[in-house]
Amino acid sequence: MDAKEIIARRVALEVRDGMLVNLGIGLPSMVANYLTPEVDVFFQAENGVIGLGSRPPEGMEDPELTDAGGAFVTAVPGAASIDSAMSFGLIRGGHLDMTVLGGLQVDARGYLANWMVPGRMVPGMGGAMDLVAGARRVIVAMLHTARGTPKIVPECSLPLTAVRRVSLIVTELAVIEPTDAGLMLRETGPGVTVDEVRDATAAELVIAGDVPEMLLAGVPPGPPA
Amino acid sequence: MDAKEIIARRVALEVRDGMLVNLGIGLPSMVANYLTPEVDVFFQAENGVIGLGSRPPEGMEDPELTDAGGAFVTAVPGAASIDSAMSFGLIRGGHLDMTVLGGLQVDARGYLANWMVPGRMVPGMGGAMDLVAGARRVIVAMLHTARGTPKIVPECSLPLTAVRRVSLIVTELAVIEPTDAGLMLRETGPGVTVDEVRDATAAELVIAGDVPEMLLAGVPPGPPA
Amino acid sequence: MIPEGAILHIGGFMGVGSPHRLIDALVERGVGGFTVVANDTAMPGTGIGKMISAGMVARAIVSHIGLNPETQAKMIAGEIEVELVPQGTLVERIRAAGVGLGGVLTATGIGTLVEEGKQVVELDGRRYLLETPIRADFALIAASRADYKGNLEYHLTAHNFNPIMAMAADVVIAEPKEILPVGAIPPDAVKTPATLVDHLLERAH
Amino acid sequence: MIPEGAILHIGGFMGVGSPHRLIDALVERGVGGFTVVANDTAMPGTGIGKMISAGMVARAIVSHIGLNPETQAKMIAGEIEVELVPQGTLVERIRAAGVGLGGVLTATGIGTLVEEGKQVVELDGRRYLLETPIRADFALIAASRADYKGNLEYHLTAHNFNPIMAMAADVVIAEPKEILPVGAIPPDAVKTPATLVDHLLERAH
Repeated sequence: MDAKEIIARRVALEVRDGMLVNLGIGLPSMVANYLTPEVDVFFQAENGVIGLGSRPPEGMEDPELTDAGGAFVTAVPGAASIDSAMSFGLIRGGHLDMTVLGGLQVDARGYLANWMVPGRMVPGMGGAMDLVAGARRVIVAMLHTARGTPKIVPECSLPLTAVRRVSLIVTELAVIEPTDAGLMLRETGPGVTVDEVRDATAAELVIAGDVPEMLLAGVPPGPPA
Repeated sequence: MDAKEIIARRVALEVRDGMLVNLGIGLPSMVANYLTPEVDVFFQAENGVIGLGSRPPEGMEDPELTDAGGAFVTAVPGAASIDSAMSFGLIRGGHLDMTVLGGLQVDARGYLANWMVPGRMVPGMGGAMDLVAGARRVIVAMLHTARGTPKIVPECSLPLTAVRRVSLIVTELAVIEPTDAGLMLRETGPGVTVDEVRDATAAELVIAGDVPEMLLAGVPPGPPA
Repeated sequence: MIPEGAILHIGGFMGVGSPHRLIDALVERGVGGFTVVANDTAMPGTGIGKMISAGMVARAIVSHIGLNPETQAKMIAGEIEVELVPQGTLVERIRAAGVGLGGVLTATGIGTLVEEGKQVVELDGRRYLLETPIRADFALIAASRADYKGNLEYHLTAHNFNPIMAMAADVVIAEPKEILPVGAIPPDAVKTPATLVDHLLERAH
Repeated sequence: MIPEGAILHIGGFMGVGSPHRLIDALVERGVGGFTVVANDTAMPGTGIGKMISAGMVARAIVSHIGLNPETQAKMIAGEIEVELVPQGTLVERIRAAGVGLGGVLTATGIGTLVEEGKQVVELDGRRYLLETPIRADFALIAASRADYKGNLEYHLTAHNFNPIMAMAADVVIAEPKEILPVGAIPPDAVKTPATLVDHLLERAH
């Protein structure tokens, strides 16, 4: 199982019945593949649909039904079209139960940086600042390091996305919860030791008692979405 | 012709082709009866419809199609249902070309008071404050006096609806335009002299040259709406 | 479910588009002390007017009470506290609560009694009132059709405050005229997404 | 009709729901120096991306340019001034212009680069950015269907910024896929009332 699949499967366990969930493009979008069938959720794409479905079969694409990354999608029964004011009204207004985003850095305060690398890459924040400021739960789903460099750092050197503490950090090596007491190491990745997590993390980790290995959601019931 | 009909007919001449117009309940609503058929306008009812039509025939009422006074109405072809946020977005945002409202007092500054008489009658402002603050043109359609007491006064004694100068005051005795130079007497009512207007007005009137008698829109082409 | 003293958003304009069955049930149950946020208090015997008559409303935040003499009488007698808010400001304050804004700036009310006690912000030489969000514990709204997930449609002038209030309360109870199977309302026709609606109560026929 | 240097609201999200025929006509005509307000600059060869390639955009107020490397390159080269605005803030700023609000307070962007140069308002112990309206000279929007009066419908994720921009410009030009007789769109289906729309241009088939 590759690193991204581990992360997506672990995050999938955070999704609860009845939630409205926004998955960022890339790695976070893989989470939808690992939900258990009993979990009934609505996915939001911030460009304008609640009730995002899987990819359409080839030839069945609707050019006016896409996700926030511009990919063709379908809509589930009970879906709703929304404009950008309603979409971000839901996000900012606390109606979004969970957002899963990628990250460039997360720091000891639980602050996320994920929208620009000054002088090198300036994609813009898109909806990320609203999502981190407004969603009830903010989950950062990212690889633990970038080409060997830790992404969990004492203080973000990159511009922040928000000064709100994220709810949970899920990587292939660990599940970490930012708290008042610091970054709590809650779980380790499959076959990963606490020391290995520490070595790959630049910020200090708080470890209380035995740290269990992370559980992972099962394989998807159907073909991948 | 009674006083209210004179006022309604004179105000009807202010309505231009292509306008979006909001008529207050009572006297202002009579204006719709005197439009010439060539004038193509949309009437807004601020409770939620653009394209207000005439009263429905008996037995054809839709309990969910009413005007701001709660009376049953119809909708013209090309009408749109709107919620209160859109309705007042149009009003506040300058999309409403003209509003016609009743008045308790208008003063020399052109300020209107029309929403309460302290200690005696407190209906509330409803949409009046937004209408007066937001509409492109604000026309006050009212009887010149209340039981002999002038309603056009040096300074409103009643609580103001807005501190914005209204565009025009139309009564059965006169058409008066508030300007930087004061209340300009633009027209007199049918058979009314300038002195008669002055006698019925507590505020000072500015009179420049000959004051013409007001023109009035013709009789309605069909049965009254 | 709705406790004594709760803050309620109630949809409707002079009773049109009000959740009449929910209101009747509340009146029958008899708890009170509510703060009611609504466009108006309708007329005696209609919609919110029934709650006024029953003495269940301690405080009303509304734009208009002109057609309900009971509200005016109780206000003067000190039995109901009434906060009058311009209609356009009222709907934006409710929306602000729903969409997570800390407030909005409006020129409506500047220089009037509405300005009293409010923060004034000057911007590019213009003065605006800073109007703050109005959130409720419960939103009681009416709709024309719903599906079983809770997606809502509204009809003509029965929209009014309902779609906005559906965003601005902890618990949203919608009273549609009929409830349809999921999928029966096309995505483009949905005006309130199901995710906002907690409970559905079909209107009695 | 659209002069050099105009401020333009242009609907669309990565080109979906953009007024492609209007954009193509502008590119063909070749005037420029525009300030473009939009969610993003799409991709090279698509929608607003064509205007970027043609060098017609002097300033872009957008939330995202990540999929258009030309915008990034021109920004770094100083050929385009780019103001990045959080997407939810951008839509509320455009809405504020459309509905006549002087500004809105949002917590989005507090403590980030977005805060720079902006007024911060503290309310009940929380800090908010005061975000001001963004109005345009022209709004170029796409719709699914229109009637001849200009009432508009939108389809699925092609709504995005279009209905909001339709309120916030001096002149609104809508590009529907088809134009129907007046009355063909029921009142409850209208999302942009005709009164907001100045011109219609049917999309080429």
